[in-house]
Amino acid sequence: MHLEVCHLFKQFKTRQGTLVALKDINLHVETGEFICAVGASGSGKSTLLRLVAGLDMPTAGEIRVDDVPVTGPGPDRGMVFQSYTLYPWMNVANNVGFGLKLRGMAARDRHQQVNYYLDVVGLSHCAQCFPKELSGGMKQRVAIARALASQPQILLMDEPFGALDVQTKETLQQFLLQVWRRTGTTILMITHDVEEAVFLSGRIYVLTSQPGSIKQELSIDLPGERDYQIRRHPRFQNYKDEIVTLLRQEALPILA
Amino acid sequence: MHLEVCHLFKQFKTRQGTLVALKDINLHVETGEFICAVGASGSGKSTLLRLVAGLDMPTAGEIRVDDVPVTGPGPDRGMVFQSYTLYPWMNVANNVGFGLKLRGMAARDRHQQVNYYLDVVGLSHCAQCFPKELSGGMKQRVAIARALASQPQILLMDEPFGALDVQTKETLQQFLLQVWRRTGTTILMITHDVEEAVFLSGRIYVLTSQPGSIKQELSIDLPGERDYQIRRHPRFQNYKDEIVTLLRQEALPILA
Amino acid sequence: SPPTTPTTPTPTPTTSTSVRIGFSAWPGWFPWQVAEEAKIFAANQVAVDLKWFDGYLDSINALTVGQLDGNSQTLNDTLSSVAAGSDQVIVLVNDNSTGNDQIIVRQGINAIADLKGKKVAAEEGTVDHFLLLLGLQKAGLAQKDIEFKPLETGAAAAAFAAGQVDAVGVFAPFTTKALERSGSKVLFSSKDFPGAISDHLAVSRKFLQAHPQEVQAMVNSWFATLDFIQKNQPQALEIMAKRAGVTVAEYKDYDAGTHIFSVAENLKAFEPGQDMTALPFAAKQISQFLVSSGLIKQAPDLSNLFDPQFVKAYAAAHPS
Amino acid sequence: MDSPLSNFQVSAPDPRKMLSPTIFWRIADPIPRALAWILMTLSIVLPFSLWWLIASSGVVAPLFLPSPGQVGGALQRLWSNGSLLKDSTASLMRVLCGFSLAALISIPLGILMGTFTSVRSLAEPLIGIVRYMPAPAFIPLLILYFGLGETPKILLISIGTLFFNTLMVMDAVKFVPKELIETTYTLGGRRRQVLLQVITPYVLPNIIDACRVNMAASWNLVIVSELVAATEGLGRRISVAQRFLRTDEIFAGLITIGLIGLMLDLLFRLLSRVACRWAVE
Amino acid sequence: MDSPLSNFQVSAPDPRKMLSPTIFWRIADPIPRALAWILMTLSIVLPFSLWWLIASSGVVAPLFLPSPGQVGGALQRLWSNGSLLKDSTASLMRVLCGFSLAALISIPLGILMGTFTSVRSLAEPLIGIVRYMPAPAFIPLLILYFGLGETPKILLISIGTLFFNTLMVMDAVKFVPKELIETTYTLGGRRRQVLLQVITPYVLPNIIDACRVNMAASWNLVIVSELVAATEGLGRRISVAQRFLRTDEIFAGLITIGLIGLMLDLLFRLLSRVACRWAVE
Ligand SMILES: Nc1ncnc2c1ncn2[C@@H]1O[C@H](COP(=O)(O)OP(=O)(O)OP(=O)(O)O)[C@@H](O)[C@H]1O
Ligand SMILES: Nc1ncnc2c1ncn2[C@@H]1O[C@H](COP(=O)(O)OP(=O)(O)OP(=O)(O)O)[C@@H](O)[C@H]1O
Ligand SMILES: [Mg+2]
Ligand SMILES: [Mg+2]
Repeated sequence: MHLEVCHLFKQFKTRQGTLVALKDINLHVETGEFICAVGASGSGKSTLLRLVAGLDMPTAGEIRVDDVPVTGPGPDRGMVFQSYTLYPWMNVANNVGFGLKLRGMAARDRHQQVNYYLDVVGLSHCAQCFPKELSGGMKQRVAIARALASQPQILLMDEPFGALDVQTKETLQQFLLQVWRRTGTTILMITHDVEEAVFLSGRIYVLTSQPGSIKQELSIDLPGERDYQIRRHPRFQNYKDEIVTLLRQEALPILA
Repeated sequence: MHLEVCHLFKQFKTRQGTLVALKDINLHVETGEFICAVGASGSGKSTLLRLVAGLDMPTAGEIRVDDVPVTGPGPDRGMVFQSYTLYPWMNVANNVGFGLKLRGMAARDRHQQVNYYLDVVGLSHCAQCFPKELSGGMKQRVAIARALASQPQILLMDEPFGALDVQTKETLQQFLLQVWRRTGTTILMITHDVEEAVFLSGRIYVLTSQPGSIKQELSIDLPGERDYQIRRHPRFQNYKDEIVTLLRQEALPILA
Repeated sequence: SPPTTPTTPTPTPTTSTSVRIGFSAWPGWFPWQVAEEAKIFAANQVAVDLKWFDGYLDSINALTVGQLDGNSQTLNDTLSSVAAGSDQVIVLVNDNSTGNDQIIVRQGINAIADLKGKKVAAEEGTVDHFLLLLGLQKAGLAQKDIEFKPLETGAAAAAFAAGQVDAVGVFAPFTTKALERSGSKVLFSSKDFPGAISDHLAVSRKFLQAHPQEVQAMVNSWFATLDFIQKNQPQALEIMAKRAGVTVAEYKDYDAGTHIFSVAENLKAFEPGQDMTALPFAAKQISQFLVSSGLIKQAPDLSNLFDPQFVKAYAAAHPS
Repeated sequence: MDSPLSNFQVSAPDPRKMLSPTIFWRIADPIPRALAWILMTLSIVLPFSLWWLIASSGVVAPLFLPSPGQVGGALQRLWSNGSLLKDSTASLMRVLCGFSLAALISIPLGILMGTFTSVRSLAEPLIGIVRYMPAPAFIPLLILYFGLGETPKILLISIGTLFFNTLMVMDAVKFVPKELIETTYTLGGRRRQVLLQVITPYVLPNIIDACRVNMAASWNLVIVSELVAATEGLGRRISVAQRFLRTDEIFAGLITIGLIGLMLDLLFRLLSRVACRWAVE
Repeated sequence: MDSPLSNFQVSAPDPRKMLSPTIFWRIADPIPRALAWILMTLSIVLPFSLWWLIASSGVVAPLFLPSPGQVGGALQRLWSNGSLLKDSTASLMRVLCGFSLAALISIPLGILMGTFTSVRSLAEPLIGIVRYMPAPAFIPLLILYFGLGETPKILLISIGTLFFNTLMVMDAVKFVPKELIETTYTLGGRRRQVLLQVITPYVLPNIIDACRVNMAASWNLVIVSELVAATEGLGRRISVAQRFLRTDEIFAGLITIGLIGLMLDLLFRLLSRVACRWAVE
């Protein structure tokens, strides 16, 4: 798998005129990587991810997955939104298996695969629950299992933990790392939480605000296992500070 | 001002039976203090704040403000919710002055006071904007100005920055400290963000989960001005770790 | 010779109450419109609030519930209302239907007996329903022998014209519409049952007792109007045709089908007799019919239904 | 820091001036169940008593306002001679058929209009004009084209509900989260699958609710529709009763319709609860 | 870590199998403005052409389906003799009065029912039964109590819209965020102030929308109401035309009502946009 974004531009027509959301974005993701893009609110993170997912079309530039240009959404690029977006009328198992059903897999074959991914996210005991019976963290785990069950080439995540409380968020971050290691999925995630980005990813793209463009690319090199303790590691703190300083220059207008 | 919560219990009747949300809560807040209560999701934080605000009635126990028992909501206890809750049909100035209008203050007198608080929150230039034109951070500043304009004895805040992105959140935290110092308002805030609690408050109550009760009370003693740098201070980190460890014991069931 | 402006020499005090009179689409009642437009009510010193009803049914209801003081309606409707508990008095005969109520059939139906098993539409409980049943009875049939389709008169005519029913019972001017169906013809009409369908001015007893002068003035106006129409044919015809929503030529066709009663005919109709031309006899027959067909539960009290005093007073004042 | 607050005229609010507790006037809060039941009973008992009082006071003639006793008598009479059951069944069937037909068209149409802006553009202007046209005006045309049987009656009821229902279903589709649809795309869903397997089940609770509401609109046409050559039906019963001023039967018919309606309403609520257990209330 | 994924039968999805782009079948996405305008024009032009085609083909007798030309002629005739304007004004006034009366009752009642569970408990069971009762059935009672003037006609239209509108307004109140109400309490607001100064303005956009929708329901009663001793009005024009099978005038009346309705609809939308600029669309 090889995702490449080349000279990507995206403009929106609004009542106030044309808004340049993304300007000359270049990035790439390789098989098995865990990449984060961080940026302030309104820097075009979601727009970028939507373009990669094929949910929207770029104004200029190209996105290629294994050298095939992206022309629309497809199951090779799974997506997890912040807002969970489970199908409320399906139980957890059916939610997880829905992608397979859409592509015509027989119920019996689905069953096996669904169970595997329910096990991966630790929700086997909730297979029959409806989404409304789950907490936010559980919902997001179902959404992740559902995306993984389709075996995408790359998993796109748009601030997946943004709506969770701090404790749940940290638990899920660790959980996501586990899943990543266990399944070997390639992940491109966007977030405004710098700590999250540093904690999770091997490489980070920092975006500028309005228009969004890539300000800097950093490789995160941390020693040992990534667990809770790593956050107190000076190198972790340094990475965080570096990115925060970069973003601070962008975030200032908020208080203007 | 002296807020005192004594042996407070709160139960809810649900379909599954009686749910004990709060169990024997005792706490107090003195004039000019900035107090945080932290707890995992579902630990009854909001319930506690609603009881103090008089929006709900305790099952047992008492809440007293200056030795007067709380029997209902009143302008002496201002409230800021996570969801902004601005009046969408009023411009910013009218939102800020609405509490004064409700209590019969003449438009001319209101004007002066509204301007002062708009200045405090740095939104004088937006006086005529409608809420829908504001970003999340700006909305929350309006909500704070509105609560302050009524000159409450104590300001109650329920995860006021929970819906904001990390950058805006940090900016607003510093801003809130500024406002607190400038106006001398007493603040009782609840949050699940330990870092936020340590950064802002002079004293912290840590709540257990289900039923919510007070697990520990900590005084936060940090040197110098509280600004961005303080977060890297070892004592800050220690406070944070201590509370996180306390909460971790509570948060575990989430992954069960 | 009578004066050109129709007034009555009967000394009538100027009335203060305005009389609320209702009428609807029937050739025998269009003269009311002439009375109003030619200011004949004013000449007879009575203030009349003349109300036109698109739906005849509503005019009957309006009188019953006291929203009208008087209404032009058929005998069997008056009987139905009285049977339901409304206290009404018949003070004037407007006309008799002498052919304007018709049972119209499609091609291929040539005798009443042919109606057996056919779809026949009429407005339930109206004179045309009555006429239909009279016809059936004559041929030894009853309603159960046909497929009766209860429809509002206008809709019934339309349904027949559109070929949805085999026969229809309607009154003019809807007969014109029904006969537009090619091959259709009149099987029988009110002409075949003289006196069976008579139309009157019925007023509420309460109003009559409180305002006898006004009732008298109404009766006087009616006859004055008839005189006016006679003398100003073209003008009157135009007014009536416009009210009916048809052309003057079409309107003239209705003339033969409705016989407007003169003073003398009025006087005679109020007398007791042994055939349908006598109102008291006809009333008895019709109420029996209404009871036997289940439309009313109990025959109304007929003893106080007719009050010829106003017609008599007019006749006395106008010996011709 | 700069201007001390004491500059302002507002005296510190008196903490004693709290909002006093209340039970009856609670805003957006449930009231005790017992009170709710008492009030709901009153809701029926009060107007009934008022009616009974006025009727028995004799202020209004029984011809105009029959007493509850008389109406009860009429109900019993109509019941014992079987016509109440026959009429109710006839009207109910008509309304159900007419409404089902309307639902059969309006639900797919509404979903399509809500889903595709193109279909919406194509259908909305026409519907916007036609829905203002009074259904009773279509009677002559319906008779012309469909005769005097059940068809025109059923069609009339359909026309009267069709457009409303379409627009309500269309509005419901607007609330399907866009991200749910997009998630389906990224799971490999085609547009057709999104339409049938995502949007349609999502709006099911709203559809049931729209149907519940519009069922009442159908009943509003039962009188007018049964003017078309009906020989039985509650609407016809009422219009014949009007004709012969049997006020007691008018009332009996109205009450029967009201009760049937209430039952249908409860059935729809039940259906919604059973079929949409998953829905967050 | 344990089970390798290659165990499963699903071959890795073919990246080429992407959802193909589309313009017409875009789900929950706007379509180009030009296309929208074309479709909206088609929406009117297409049925019109179809009508014109069928009418001029002679398949259907003009009695059943007048040609657009004949209807245009009827419109022109009615316009030039002034009756179209007179009828339209009369009906419009009736509908507006009737609807305003219904709004005057239903808006406050709906707000109260939405706000206070107690008021809701008190009113809902009764409304639940009464709203199923067909408005036309009330005609005899209305004549009885209010005579033959404009009053019963206006009241009939009111009755037909009242309950629907009440329930829609009530539903709108449910969407007022509870925290907005509670914030008002903590600012010192009394319940009365919450009702008048918070809940009422908040639901204003929904009220305008409910009124817009229910205005159409009012027009549905214009024919029935004008059966009550009306001398002018579009409904009366249509019923007279029905009796005499003047299909061209029926169509002319229907089209006039449709166009007036469309204009009212647009006016309400404009009102909503002007009065509720603050509302998030
Ligand atoms: N469909 C659209 N039409 C017009 N403008 C849009 C659209 N989508 C996004 N924008 C604008 O593009 C810019 C980038 O938006 P985007 O949602 O990508 O930001 P983001 O980085 O995801 O922000 P957040 O952290 O708040 O989610 C914003 O200014 C936004 O207003
Ligand atoms: N009105 C209510 N009826 C029934 N149960 C309630 C009610 N309000 C709260 N609860 C329950 O009380 C417990 C505490 O809820 P509360 O909202 O106070 O938690 P919280 O600490 O604010 O959580 P969060 O961080 O998610 O906001 C939860 O289990 C919740 O389900
Ligand atoms: Mg985003
Ligand atoms: Mg909370």
